[in-house]
Amino acid sequence: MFEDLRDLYQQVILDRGRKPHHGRRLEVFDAEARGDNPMCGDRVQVFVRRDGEAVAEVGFEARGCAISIASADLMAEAVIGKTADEIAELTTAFTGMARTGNGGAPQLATLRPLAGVHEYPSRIKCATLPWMALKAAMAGKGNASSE
Amino acid sequence: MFEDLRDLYQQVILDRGRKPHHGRRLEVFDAEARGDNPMCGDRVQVFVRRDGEAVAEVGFEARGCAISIASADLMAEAVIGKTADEIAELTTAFTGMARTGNGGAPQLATLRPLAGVHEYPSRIKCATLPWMALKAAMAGKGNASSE
Amino acid sequence: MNAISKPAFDVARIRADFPILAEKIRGKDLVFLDSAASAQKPRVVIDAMVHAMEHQYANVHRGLHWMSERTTEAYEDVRDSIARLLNAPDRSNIVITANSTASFNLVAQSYGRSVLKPGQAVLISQMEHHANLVPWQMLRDASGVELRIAPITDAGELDMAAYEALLADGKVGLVSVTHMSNVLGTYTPAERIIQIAHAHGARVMLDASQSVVHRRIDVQALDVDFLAFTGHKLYGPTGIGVLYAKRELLEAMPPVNGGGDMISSVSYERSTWAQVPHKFEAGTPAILEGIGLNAAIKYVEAIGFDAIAAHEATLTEHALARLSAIEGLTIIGHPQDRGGVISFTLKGAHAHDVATLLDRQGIAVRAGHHCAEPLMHRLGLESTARASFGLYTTMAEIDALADTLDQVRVFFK
Amino acid sequence: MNAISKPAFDVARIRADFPILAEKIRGKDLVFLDSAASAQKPRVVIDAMVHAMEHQYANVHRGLHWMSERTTEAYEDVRDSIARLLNAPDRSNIVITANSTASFNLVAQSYGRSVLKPGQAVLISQMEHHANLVPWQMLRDASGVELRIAPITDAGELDMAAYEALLADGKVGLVSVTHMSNVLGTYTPAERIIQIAHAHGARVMLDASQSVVHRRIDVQALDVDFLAFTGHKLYGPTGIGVLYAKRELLEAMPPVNGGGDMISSVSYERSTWAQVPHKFEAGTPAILEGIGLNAAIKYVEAIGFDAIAAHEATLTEHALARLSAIEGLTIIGHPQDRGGVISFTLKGAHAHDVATLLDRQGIAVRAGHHCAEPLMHRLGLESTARASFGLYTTMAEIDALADTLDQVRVFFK
Ligand SMILES: Cc1ncc(COP(=O)(O)O)c(C=O)c1O
Ligand SMILES: Cc1ncc(COP(=O)(O)O)c(C=O)c1O
Repeated sequence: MFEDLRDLYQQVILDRGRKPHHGRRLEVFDAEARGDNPMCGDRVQVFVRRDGEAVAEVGFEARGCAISIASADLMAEAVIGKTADEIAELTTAFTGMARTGNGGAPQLATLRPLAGVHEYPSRIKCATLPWMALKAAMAGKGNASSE
Repeated sequence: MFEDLRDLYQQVILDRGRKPHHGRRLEVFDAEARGDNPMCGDRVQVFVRRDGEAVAEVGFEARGCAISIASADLMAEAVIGKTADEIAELTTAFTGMARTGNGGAPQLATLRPLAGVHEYPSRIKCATLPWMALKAAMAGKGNASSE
Repeated sequence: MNAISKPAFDVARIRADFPILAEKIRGKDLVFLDSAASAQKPRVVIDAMVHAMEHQYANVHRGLHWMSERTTEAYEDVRDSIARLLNAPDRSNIVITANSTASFNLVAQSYGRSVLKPGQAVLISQMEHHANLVPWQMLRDASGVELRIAPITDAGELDMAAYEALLADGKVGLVSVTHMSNVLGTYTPAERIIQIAHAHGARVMLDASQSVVHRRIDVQALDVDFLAFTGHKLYGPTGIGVLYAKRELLEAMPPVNGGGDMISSVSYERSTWAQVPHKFEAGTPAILEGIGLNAAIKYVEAIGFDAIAAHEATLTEHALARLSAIEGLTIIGHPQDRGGVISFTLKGAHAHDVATLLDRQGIAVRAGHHCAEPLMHRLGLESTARASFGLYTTMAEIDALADTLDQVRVFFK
Repeated sequence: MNAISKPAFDVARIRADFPILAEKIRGKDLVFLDSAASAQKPRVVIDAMVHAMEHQYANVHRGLHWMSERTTEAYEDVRDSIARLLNAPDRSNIVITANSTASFNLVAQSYGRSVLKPGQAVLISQMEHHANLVPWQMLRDASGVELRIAPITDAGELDMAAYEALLADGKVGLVSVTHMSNVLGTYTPAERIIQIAHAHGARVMLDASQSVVHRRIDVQALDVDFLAFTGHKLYGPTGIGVLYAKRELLEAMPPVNGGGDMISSVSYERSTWAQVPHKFEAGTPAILEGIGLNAAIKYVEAIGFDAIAAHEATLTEHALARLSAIEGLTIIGHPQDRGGVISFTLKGAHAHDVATLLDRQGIAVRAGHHCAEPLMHRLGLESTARASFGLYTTMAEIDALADTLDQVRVFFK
């Protein structure tokens, strides 16, 4: 019945939405921030541990839909080893992909399963919310809102 | 050009609107009240001198259109010699005529030129404003509003 | 259920009155189960607004010309219709606002800041929409009026014993509660709520945003002090809401907004206010919206609340039966007296994902906290999916919802 | 007047866009000269609202389904259009309100009660509409902010020397003045007003209710702090207004109304607000009205403000010439920079009587104090008749007005 939704709900999204690999508070972290989507109540808290210039580990606690949890989980993997500047660039690329569906850039490879959200205007924020929280954490701010 | 307006602007209304016979503050009076039409800024102040139970004289100061001034002037004449109860009754009859055009009652004879206002919803209040002020004066209230 | 004893209600004929119901969503028939958020508009409402814009329009109240006089009559007629709908004593009991939210803010800012005193309390319930919560919270924070919360039971009903206990100390000046929950579908026992409040010296405001759509409300029989509803849920346009209040309360309340149309006279030193209800209506009113809402009220009255309530009861009964048969689906709240608003969760699937999957089949439901975050908290939930019914909802649409939900369950298993 | 140097403006084609202009009043052609009170609606506005109600409608902002997503896009697009119309830096500078009056009350109640302090002053002018007077008066009476009045000259212009003198003591925190008088037609020198105010540390709010209809406004070039206008005068629907404000001001201002849509999170203890501009927009917004206003703005932009201003100038020039030739007719105010709003009195005839006689010939003008009682007082008048022009006004209509007024004069002689 939902064959045309497989674009949005690819298997990796269903899997990660159900059982995220990084869905936990880090025991030791250097930065953290919360992201809220006031319109639907989704919330994600992101924890970042650094190793010198680079990010060593990311964990998160979230309440939300499959899209937002899978997005947080794939993000946690994608940013490991990256510097703040590299992460800022990736965030821009990801946000662009979520809005337009255009996920051609090589660095988006593992995040590409989320490109399908661009067809669902109200779901784009689900995918970008963890990235907003990560951005806030990297900038030393406590909170981000998806509005 | 305005032949069809002669119903509303009968000669007596034009005359009285221009040169009212009773348009003055009484030197001695027992009661007075002000009537305001907040929507257009018309205002009439009515002064009443009594002689026992009956009204001996009515005067008024007004700013307003031909209809409201003529109405005040005809009212001042119509109520002389009448008791409070008779005036209350006449007020009801007049208001009814202004709303419906039905001016059959004999006591309305001299007021009948104002029956034409019923076709002009926004002008009905011009005709009834002095009567509202008189009612307030008779009741010992200082103010009336045409709303 | 005895079909014979119910008033005739021809849903096919009613659907034909709503042009939008013929729409397709991505090739699928629209199944609109989001009427509690905002209802669709019947042809007569559209026509009334178009007629005004095409044939009879000008600003109201101050014009001496034909267009203005006629538009004033057409607009002001909605006040009579609202008074009739609610059985209000008089048209002057009806204040036109922008929506329900504006009606609550008006009472909180006018009555709340002048008649209520620090030390007094406002009592709301645990199942209020933010519109009947945040204004009182802002009042509390600005003026020291206490805010009390009456709990609900696990079934999703107002806990009447706790409610009465919260009134016991006589400090509550105003009770403001919903007449029908937009999340649980619960109808609250307005008559008893009001009797108990009055016995304790408190005034009562009812949030009729949901209830006015489904049931006849008689403000005089209820003896309610304030009541709010919103045009767009009653099949009318957006941009217009209603506040009913007893005359003596309106008289005692200061205006909140200043400007044209609400004054009697203006000078720099001192202005005086127009009579009730106009002193609460500053500026050019929602003229076209009043004309549209008037048509909506007349439309609903012509169908009749007996027929509407019976239709709603039939739909709700069927929906509860079908939905509760779905594996992993939990219906939220089991109130005795309930209407056509049903919240649910589905195991293994977040409400947003449920809504997106349903939407792919053309089925519109709402998902989220439904502007009632503290209620969600009380229920131990973050969000629910919600299906809600209107005049035009059919049994077949409820079947489509249930059948599709069963597939959603499989998808996320 | 040089027709060749002016942008093409085909009034006949424009009139065809406004269905109501084909109406007859008691058998006579409608001559609608009351656009300053409220303008008529072009076909595109009617169609946009009908299209929404017939094909694409649901509540906005919170819906995850197709109808809600599409309606949200259609509604929110008006914010971009308004930002473009005013050359605002960003869509978040645009707060949607119910009308101009609501925009003034919002600033008075939020900025006025929090940023302005007792001892500071608000400065308005002698030619303000009640909408830009009563809210400040209520603020003065509630919170001890002083209210100052800048005088006008006999010509009906702001007295700039007196204006500057009133700012001299540095106590004025906010200047709030009209950009175009709804009585005299005067355009005020907004740029200088703002420069002078800023030099004295005061913020400036402009009442653009009248001006936005006729001239291009550039809020960034003006460096204005707040600006208000109302949808129904700009050929849009009733029930919607606009407040433009600088971002840092909106950030600093507390919300006035609480409820849904304006929150970030809600708990009984404490709620947090949505980001600017949403924190000022409580409850279901004027969805259909936003869609209608968007169509109106696009319509006006397509015609272009150069063409509109030229048309208005031509009409005004002709009207001033024709009316001033009528015996006993006095035009009120002779400002240098003026637009298509002309107030006048006729010797021996009260303005109401003039309006009624004109109405009999199908000519709609306004009569009264035009929601500007203190201005009437300054002018030594009780009321005036007022003719005002829109996009669709023709030279022939102005001739009809002048010819009929000459007959009115005879009637009352
Ligand atoms: C100059 C001016 N300001 C404010 C207003 C108020 O507009 P509204 O009644 O739509 O709030 C008007 C029109 O009535 C006006 O002409
Ligand atoms: C119970 C209840 N109260 C209040 C409201 C607020 O209505 P509005 O947004 O039209 O002000 C709603 C709907 O949103 C509601 O369901």
